[in-house]
Amino acid sequence: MKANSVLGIIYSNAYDTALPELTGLRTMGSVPFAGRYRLIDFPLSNMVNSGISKVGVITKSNYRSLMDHLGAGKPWDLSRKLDGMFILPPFSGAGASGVYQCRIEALYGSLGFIKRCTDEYVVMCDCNVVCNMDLGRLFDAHRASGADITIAYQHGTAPALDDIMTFSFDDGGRINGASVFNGGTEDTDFSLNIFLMRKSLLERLVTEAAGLKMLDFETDVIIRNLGALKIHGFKADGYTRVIDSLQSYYSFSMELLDSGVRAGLFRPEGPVYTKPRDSMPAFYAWGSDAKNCLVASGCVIEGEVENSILFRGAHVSAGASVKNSILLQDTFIGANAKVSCVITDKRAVIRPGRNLSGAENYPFFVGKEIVI
Amino acid sequence: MKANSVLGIIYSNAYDTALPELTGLRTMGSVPFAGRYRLIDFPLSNMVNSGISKVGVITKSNYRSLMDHLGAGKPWDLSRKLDGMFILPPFSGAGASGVYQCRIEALYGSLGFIKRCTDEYVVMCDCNVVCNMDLGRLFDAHRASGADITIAYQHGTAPALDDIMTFSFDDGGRINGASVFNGGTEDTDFSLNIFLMRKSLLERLVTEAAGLKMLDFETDVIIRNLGALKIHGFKADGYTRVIDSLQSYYSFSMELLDSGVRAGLFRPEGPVYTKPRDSMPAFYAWGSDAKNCLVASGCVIEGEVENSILFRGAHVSAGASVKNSILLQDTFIGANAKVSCVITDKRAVIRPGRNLSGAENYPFFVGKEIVI
Amino acid sequence: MVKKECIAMLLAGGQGSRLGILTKNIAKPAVPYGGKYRIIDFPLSNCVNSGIDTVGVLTQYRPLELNDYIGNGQPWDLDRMNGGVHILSPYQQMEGSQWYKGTANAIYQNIQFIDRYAPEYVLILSGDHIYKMDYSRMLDYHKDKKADCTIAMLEVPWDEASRFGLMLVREDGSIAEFEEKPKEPRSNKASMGVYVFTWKVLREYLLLDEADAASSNDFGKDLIPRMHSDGRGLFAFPFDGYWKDVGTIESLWDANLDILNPKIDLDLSDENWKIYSNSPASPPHYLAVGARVQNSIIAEGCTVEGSLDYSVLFANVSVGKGAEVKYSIVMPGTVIEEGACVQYAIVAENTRIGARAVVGECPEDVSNRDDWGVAVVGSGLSIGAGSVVKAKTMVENDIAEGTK
Amino acid sequence: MVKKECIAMLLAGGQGSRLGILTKNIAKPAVPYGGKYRIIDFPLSNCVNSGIDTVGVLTQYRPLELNDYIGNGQPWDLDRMNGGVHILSPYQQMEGSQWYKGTANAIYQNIQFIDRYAPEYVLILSGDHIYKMDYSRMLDYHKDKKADCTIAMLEVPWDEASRFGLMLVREDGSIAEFEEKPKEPRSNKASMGVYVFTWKVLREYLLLDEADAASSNDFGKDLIPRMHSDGRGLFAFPFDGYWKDVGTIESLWDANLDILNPKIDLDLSDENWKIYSNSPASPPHYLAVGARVQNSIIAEGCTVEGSLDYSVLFANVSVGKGAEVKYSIVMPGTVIEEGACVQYAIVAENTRIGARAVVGECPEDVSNRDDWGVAVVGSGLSIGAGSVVKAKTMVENDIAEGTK
Repeated sequence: MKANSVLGIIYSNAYDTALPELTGLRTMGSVPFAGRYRLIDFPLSNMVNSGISKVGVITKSNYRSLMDHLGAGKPWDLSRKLDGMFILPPFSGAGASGVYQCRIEALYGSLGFIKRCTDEYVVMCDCNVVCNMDLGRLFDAHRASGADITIAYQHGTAPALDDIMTFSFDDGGRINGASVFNGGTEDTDFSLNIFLMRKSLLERLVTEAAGLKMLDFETDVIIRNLGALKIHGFKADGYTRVIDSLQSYYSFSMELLDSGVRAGLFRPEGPVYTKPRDSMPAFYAWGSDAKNCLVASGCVIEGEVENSILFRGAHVSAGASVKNSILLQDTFIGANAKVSCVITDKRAVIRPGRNLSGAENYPFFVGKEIVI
Repeated sequence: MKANSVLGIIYSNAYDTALPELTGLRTMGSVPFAGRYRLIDFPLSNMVNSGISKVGVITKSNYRSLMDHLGAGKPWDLSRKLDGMFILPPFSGAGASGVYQCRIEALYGSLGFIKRCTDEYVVMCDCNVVCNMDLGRLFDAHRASGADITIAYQHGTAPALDDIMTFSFDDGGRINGASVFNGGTEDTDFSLNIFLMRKSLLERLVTEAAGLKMLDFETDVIIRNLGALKIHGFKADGYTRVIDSLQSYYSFSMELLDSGVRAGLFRPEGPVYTKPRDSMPAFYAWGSDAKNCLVASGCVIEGEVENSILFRGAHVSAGASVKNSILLQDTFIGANAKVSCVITDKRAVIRPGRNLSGAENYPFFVGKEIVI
Repeated sequence: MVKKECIAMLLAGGQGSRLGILTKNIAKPAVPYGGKYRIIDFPLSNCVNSGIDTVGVLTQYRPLELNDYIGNGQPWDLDRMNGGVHILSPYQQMEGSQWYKGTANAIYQNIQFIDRYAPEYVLILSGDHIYKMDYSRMLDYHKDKKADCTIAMLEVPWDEASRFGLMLVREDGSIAEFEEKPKEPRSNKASMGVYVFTWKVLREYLLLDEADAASSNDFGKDLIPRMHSDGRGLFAFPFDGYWKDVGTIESLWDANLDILNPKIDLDLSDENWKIYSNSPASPPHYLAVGARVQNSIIAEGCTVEGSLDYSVLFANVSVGKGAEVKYSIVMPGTVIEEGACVQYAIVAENTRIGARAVVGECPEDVSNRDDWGVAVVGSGLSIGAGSVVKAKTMVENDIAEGTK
Repeated sequence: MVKKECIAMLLAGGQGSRLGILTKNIAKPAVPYGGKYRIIDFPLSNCVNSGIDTVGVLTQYRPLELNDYIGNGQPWDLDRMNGGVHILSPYQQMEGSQWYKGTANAIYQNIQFIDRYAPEYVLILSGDHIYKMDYSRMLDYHKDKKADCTIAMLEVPWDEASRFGLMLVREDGSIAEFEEKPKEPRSNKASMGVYVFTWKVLREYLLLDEADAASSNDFGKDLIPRMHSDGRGLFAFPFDGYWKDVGTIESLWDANLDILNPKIDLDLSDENWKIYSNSPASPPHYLAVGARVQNSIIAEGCTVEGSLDYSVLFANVSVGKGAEVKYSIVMPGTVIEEGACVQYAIVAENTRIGARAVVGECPEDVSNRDDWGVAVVGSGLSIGAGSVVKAKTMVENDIAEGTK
């Protein structure tokens, strides 16, 4: 992909409601994942690694933690004079400060920004899709097929989210049928909501849809236009996961204890950038016992840790035991406490001697800054 | 002032209503002034020149143009990893996206940000006050007097704005009387709304006031506390102007044609930083006739210009005449058009041969992108 | 370190001695041009506008001033975590050290810097020319031709051709022959000193060239001829815009006045190809009541009370009452006092031209035309009130009041 | 250019030859320390945390690697438009050029750089020490004392005092006498090589020192003694935190293991005095099912399947099944294969320790205690499977499989 040719758009609030526990105080984009990242780091790094130098982040609500995380965009080298990262807060019009209801309205509210950009193409991503995708390949496929729109899709069980499209294709790869998924467990080709098209086409589609008061991007823009526009699919073949619930968040996290899965998400040629915390490396005390775990910097481990993921600054005191759990940033596990199948949000404190236990298919969630 | 000791807070929407013509589509902070600046450049540069490295910009509405102007804060060297510039959009609480009604509410909405800062002091400025003030001197005076709060004031005719405080002092410089100004033309000592105090004090005052549902910072926080707190005044002795209407905007602009006045605003030791446009220097064609005018880069002058201020990219075609006028960015004056006592907003177009004339005490305003 | 497809290496070179007093304190690429620019703004802006975000600037002369001007690269959007602009001076190695011997040696000494980005292509530029060029088009051409080296080429007037390195070019764009400043030119296709190399090939030739004790380690004289004789794919990329070498006083003066000549194709106000620069934070300029300005450009921070014709004023220049500036270039911070006259001259930075002093002469006022030339006043000097500086003079020291 | 009250000049110095193979490819300040840092992170972070935002790094040895590590200064918040971090190598001037002769000469050659910021005070630092220090307190002390030069001072054990430059200090903090590594120390107050100078005074003495042909142009040996004999105000600023010179293999090893010693006062996790570093973008580290880790620190990107005792693993190190690492420092990207044993050793970056190889020895396994020492493996090397590296060895080349 040529510099300055593709504009990136990220929806930071995509499917917030699928993960109410973790998005109560933050956007989907700022949900922590994989020990040291926030979900937005993945689409943002994919874009930067593909040479995109201008990214608009559309926000709707709860975006203060997202702004804290993104700052001036330096960790992604997006603090620029020209181009760079632009946070697009919800201003629906002069003087007002409404909140976007849907994807079309969000794009319409950002149309001024989109129009001012001089890029030829636009690629849009959601934050609940975790992948390490070379968007350059998507771009090459788009140009090779001559499609008007290319949508990345995955084959498998569709996530349990509203408005997820499933596709059928003709022999040339063009989407000739699409419907909005309504549950079911059979394998399908489902949309990853990564859309690539000419910026001028997006502007036209959004203006039209907003003019007709259409609300649903999938049904009213994509599915309606399957005949009029040449819409192609691009099959994602690397690591790709779509978070649709706390359960899938938990199982996708636990999967990362497998080195093969990790290798798919953390490819040497596609580094994942995040805001640094400048904490010291993790410290394992005498008497600690840690195995099969993913541990970020700043952690202190004095007790036992097994089959778990520890985010930056987590502390496991002496005699404590952490199993099959995910401890978000700065979680404190007191001495001799036992936790199993638990997800603790940021700065949660489990008092000494406490015993918390969830189930692998129904983890126990401890909210942000909660002291138990 | 010591690095990291003072946090800056700027209200970008202060007194927007005083200048409805220019704030219809922008904040007071993004109103253009003096040929190449926006009003926020003045408090922002004052802060940076005094060694402040962390500035929160409180926004309420219409702040897209402000965000475009500020970008990642690079022109003010405020694009930092630690510290830097923080835009504080109106989020009044989790999930909601309300709009601030008053100064107390705005501060209360930003209290999370203010509390997280580790600075010892806080200084607050409004954008309708144009000055080139060494805040270090204000800080020194504050420490020398041992005051709890120091408020910068000016002696003269108070601006015609709501809630402007006027002060009386005891012999030690402590404010022993204050009232909210209610019109009148006699000289007084009136507040410039530049407040310096310990951050912890501000946090306490704002929390208390918000808890009591108080709305007015001046009356409910400052004037109420004149007894309980030691509040001192700091007399601004350099160039200081408070914009309170389109008329004062016009006359303060015109004043800048005087080299003595300009020297007060543009002091060598206090450079005013702004976003660069990277346009070429102004070009004067053969046959042009320009005198007593302030002209920014990117202007092209083919016609006659007198007693006027031309912002970046303004174009005066051959045969045109511009007198006693202010042409904001990219204004186009067609051939043989005559304008006198006119303020044109950004990208206004005056068609060839048009004749527009306002009065010096009542300038004619042409809105943004209006074609006449 | 993320791989880069193409990085640029800018040969900021030596002292530029033909510019005399103007490069006493600064490297040639830092010489002011066009009211707000420095020469190096052109290649740097061309890079950024062409999508090249990694530039090594090779210099061993006065890197501090260049460093000062370039800073962290922010004005050109080259303050990057990965890539950006870097000043590369010679440095001490375990096995000893040396200054850059020639253009090819300068690149050779920085192989390690280039390898860090593992580029496929390297663009070699010089810091001596004013031009606007989309290097990405040249890079596409290089790839299309599967070339090892592509040289930007400009057609020059036949009568000037013998001053240039010339190329005989075949129909497919490949280069058949080189001629270095020939007396009898067989071509008017001149090399602009802008090269795209496939890095793998250039790297190999840099090692060969360095190993050759007889080589002067120059691209034009040694390395490219060697590639040519080895039968490597050398192609010429045609360029037809404005291009000016500003290596002499006369050409620097010309190039500045070219901006004011509507017939010359150099548009500095093109929004789609901006030339970025590190400008001081100055307010708009002010024209006083008695000012008269014709066909001139004026940068920010100036105060003009006198008259200006066909001239270029840089930032923060002041022109006093009754002073006249004609066909002249006045660099930043200079003060021209009341009644002084500056004509057909270049006045460097922060100089004072005293009241009623006369700097330079009109060509028509000089009896023997060979005695005429642009007058130059060095930076930081003071020209005393009422003194006279003749045409073609290069002032290197203060001049006392009334000196004629 | 806005004036700065105080700027820092960091003498990144020469090659650090006592660190042998560890500084073959990198300048000493760039040597890795503490799992994620480089030595230079300490003075740089101290500067930023003390409110000093302008740092000149003086080096003539391998500036490229240091440049590469420091980049635009962003990790330390030193990517400033005005100020920030600058690498300063010697450069060519009109009247010729020279390498830095001594510490004072290095500053002398950069007077122009310092003058640009017109500072009142200049802080001189070296890049050889691990310590956390608030320079702003030292600066306040300097101002309070109205000193011309303030020297940071540390009390060292009397039996080690003769290794240091010592000071006899009066009650008011002023310095009465200097002793450079005396046999019979009369003081245990050692200079830390951290100086605050009033710039006006330092500038004057730099010129005097440079003019003196007999001077070795060193701060400690020449310039400060001259100031002292001229009766200038020299004061000692007491410091009592952790401070370690990491100029030798042994001290580098010690200083790393100090982090794991709870009795030693070096807290790298202090939120109020962070040590910043330029870390690679690596995921969290992974401990496999068979891992056993005791009293160790592990950086991001590592994979540990074996066992670790009292050791420091830098980023992206992998320790295979059954491998043991004890009392060792393993630098970034190194691979320790199955069953290998690394003990009492420093292994540099991107090295491969083959399966079942043994690097280093326990002191108790060495018959003659004088034969014991830390084993060192240079960067990028490969130690063949099953081979043995004895204590105190410094490996500079690949070792073939099975070498004993």
